[in-house]
Amino acid sequence: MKNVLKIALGILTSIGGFLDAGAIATSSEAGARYGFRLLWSLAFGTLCVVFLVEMAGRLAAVSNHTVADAMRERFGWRFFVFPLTAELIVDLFVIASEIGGVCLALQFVTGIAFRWWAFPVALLIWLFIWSGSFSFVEDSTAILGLVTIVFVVAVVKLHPDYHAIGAGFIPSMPPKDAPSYWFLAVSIIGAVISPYLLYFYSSGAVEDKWTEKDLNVNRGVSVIGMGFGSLVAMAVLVVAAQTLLPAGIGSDRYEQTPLMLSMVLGKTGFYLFAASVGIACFGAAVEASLSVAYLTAQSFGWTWGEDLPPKDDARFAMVYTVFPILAAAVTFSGIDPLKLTLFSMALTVVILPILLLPMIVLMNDEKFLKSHRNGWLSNAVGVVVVVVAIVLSVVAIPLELIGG
Amino acid sequence: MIVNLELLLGRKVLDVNGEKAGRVFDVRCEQQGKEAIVREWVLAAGSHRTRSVSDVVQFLLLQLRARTETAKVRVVPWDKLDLRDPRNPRLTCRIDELPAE
Amino acid sequence: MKRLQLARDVLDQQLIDRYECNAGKVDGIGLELRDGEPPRVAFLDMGSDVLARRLSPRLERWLQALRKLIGRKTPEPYRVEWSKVVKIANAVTIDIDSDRDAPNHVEHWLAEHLIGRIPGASREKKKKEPEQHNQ
Amino acid sequence: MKVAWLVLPAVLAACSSPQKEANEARDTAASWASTGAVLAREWSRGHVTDAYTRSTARVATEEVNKLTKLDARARDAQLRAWDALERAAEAHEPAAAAPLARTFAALAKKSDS
Repeated sequence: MKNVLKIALGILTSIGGFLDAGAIATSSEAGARYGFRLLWSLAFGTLCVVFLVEMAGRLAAVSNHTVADAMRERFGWRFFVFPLTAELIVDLFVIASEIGGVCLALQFVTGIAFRWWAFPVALLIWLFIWSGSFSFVEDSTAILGLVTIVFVVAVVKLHPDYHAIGAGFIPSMPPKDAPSYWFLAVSIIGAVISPYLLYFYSSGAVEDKWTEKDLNVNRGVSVIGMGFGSLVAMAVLVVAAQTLLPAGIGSDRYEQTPLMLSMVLGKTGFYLFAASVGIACFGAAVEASLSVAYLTAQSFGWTWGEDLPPKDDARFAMVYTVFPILAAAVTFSGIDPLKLTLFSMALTVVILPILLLPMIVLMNDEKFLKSHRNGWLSNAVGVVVVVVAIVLSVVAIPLELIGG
Repeated sequence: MIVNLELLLGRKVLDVNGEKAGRVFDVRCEQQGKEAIVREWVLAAGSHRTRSVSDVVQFLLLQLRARTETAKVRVVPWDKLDLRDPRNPRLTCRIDELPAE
Repeated sequence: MKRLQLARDVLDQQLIDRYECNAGKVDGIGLELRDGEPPRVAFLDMGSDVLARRLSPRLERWLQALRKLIGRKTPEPYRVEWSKVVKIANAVTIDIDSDRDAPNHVEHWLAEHLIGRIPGASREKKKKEPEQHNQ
Repeated sequence: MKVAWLVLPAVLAACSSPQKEANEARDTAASWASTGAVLAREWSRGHVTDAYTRSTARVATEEVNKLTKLDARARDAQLRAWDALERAAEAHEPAAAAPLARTFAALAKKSDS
């Protein structure tokens, strides 16, 4: 019974963690421009992230090490400094784009230009982390995140052609404009595989004192939870394909996207869209900020813990105080949030190999995983993920120049 | 004289004839009471320095192999490595004089 | 007699002090070479200088120059004698009081001058009830 | 690797031919005109707020202004429509939206053909 409860909570968490500015932006753009055609890349990204999250949780449960701890220990500082720096830079842009998402949701409702919201939102993010415990952060973002189910409701109301949707899961050549199609496919995968999630998830598992007994919970959370988060992202894509595409609205700016729900659900749809984007991005910003603090503290061996009073882990608290402010400055600079989001997703893809390759090596290390090392399936998926990540990171930059 | 292990790791090691013996990969010690005594230096054929992308990949491959039986490591007894110049460690014997592992 | 592999088992491991508090990472290890005797492990090094040196000597010089510029005296890397090492397992346990001895001055400075002054900094957070441990 | 550096500028050059740029500008203009049509309709039905309509009109003006490769008349026509929508939203007159929706729809159709 306790396990069921744990899984339920974990699933809620992953909804909060999965759906963020990147997933919403890329899914709606994919739907608006290419119909159901890019569903396969969402599905592929989901498959990868399910396996990766499961690995991060298993590592934490068995070895009592977070991903960051284990990486530095196993590969040494001289190697670890690369993924560390890469991740911190990417996280800055990811948090900036999440803050941008929240700001835009506020702009939709109030009409006040998004950049003026950047610092108030950063303050709110900080306040949330500052005063909440880990389970508070986890549970509240999760429960609020349930509002995103509105996209699934919209899909049901739209009565889409489910055969056509099914066909979208088979990769196909684009009808036009191949570079932007592939660039979008790359961005979707980058949006779905958020590396900060791995650091966050494994730190949470250590903070919650997971043991080998929790391995089943871990499996359940990663499969059902990530699957559920992905379902919502797919719903966003389907709704966009059913509303924006036939209306001829390409999604060039975030401002065009709320129409996709108002066209289906009227005024409620408009407000629920704003709420969904605002809450999902807020949750993601909180998790990413916290994840940066975890990563830094664990890299240098500082005391860390979201459950400790901030005074007891001052350096850890300092990181999650400073980072959202820096990110808010990026948002405030006035870069179009959609461009910022797509840019940070592409950047994520570029650094994926350097994060994932060591992860797969780690998962095969007896010292950490004892008898719970990766099986052939996990390793096969892991190798595929790494190879795809390398290919993607090589093509992402030229694609951005041509198609983005 | 003090040698920093973290700086020694990855250094190229030559034998008396100037032939490449590998790179410093690890140090085996024995804990005796409150003291830890170095017994053997472990050399590996790959690179432990990570400077470029290809180094990173090579390094990861080495890490993968290092835990398996096929890892190509050379074990050097503590007195067979001359560390007076820690940047250029040298064997005091020929490679083929090293005891087989 | 316990066998140890320094790079694998000690270097870059988490340090824990005698009160089970995190006290940094093992950033460096000093080996003492002795005439006619096998080398022995002398100390563990900690601190940003050591980390910078591992990347490149130039970076270490820059870091020290930067420190001089802000007017702070360059601290030697913080050293723990090997004899203080109590246990090597999941982490390296050392018999020091990190609050008093370890290079945690940044932590303390922050706690006193910045973080500690923000309202709510020392408030206990409500934790989830531990499930198995209290029975 | 070296081949890639030679090919890349060629590919980029191919992408930015004037013909293609004009096509792209037309596509974007059509997308914004369609956005205007739907937005005006949604707003007149009370599905979206005045504030949202106003800020979207502003963004649209900004974006359409950037389309220098677009036929000047088509661009001005669309800019006028957005301006009208923005002012109507400011004055809170959703009644003005229905004809604007038709204007936008016509613009969208024209740039499609």
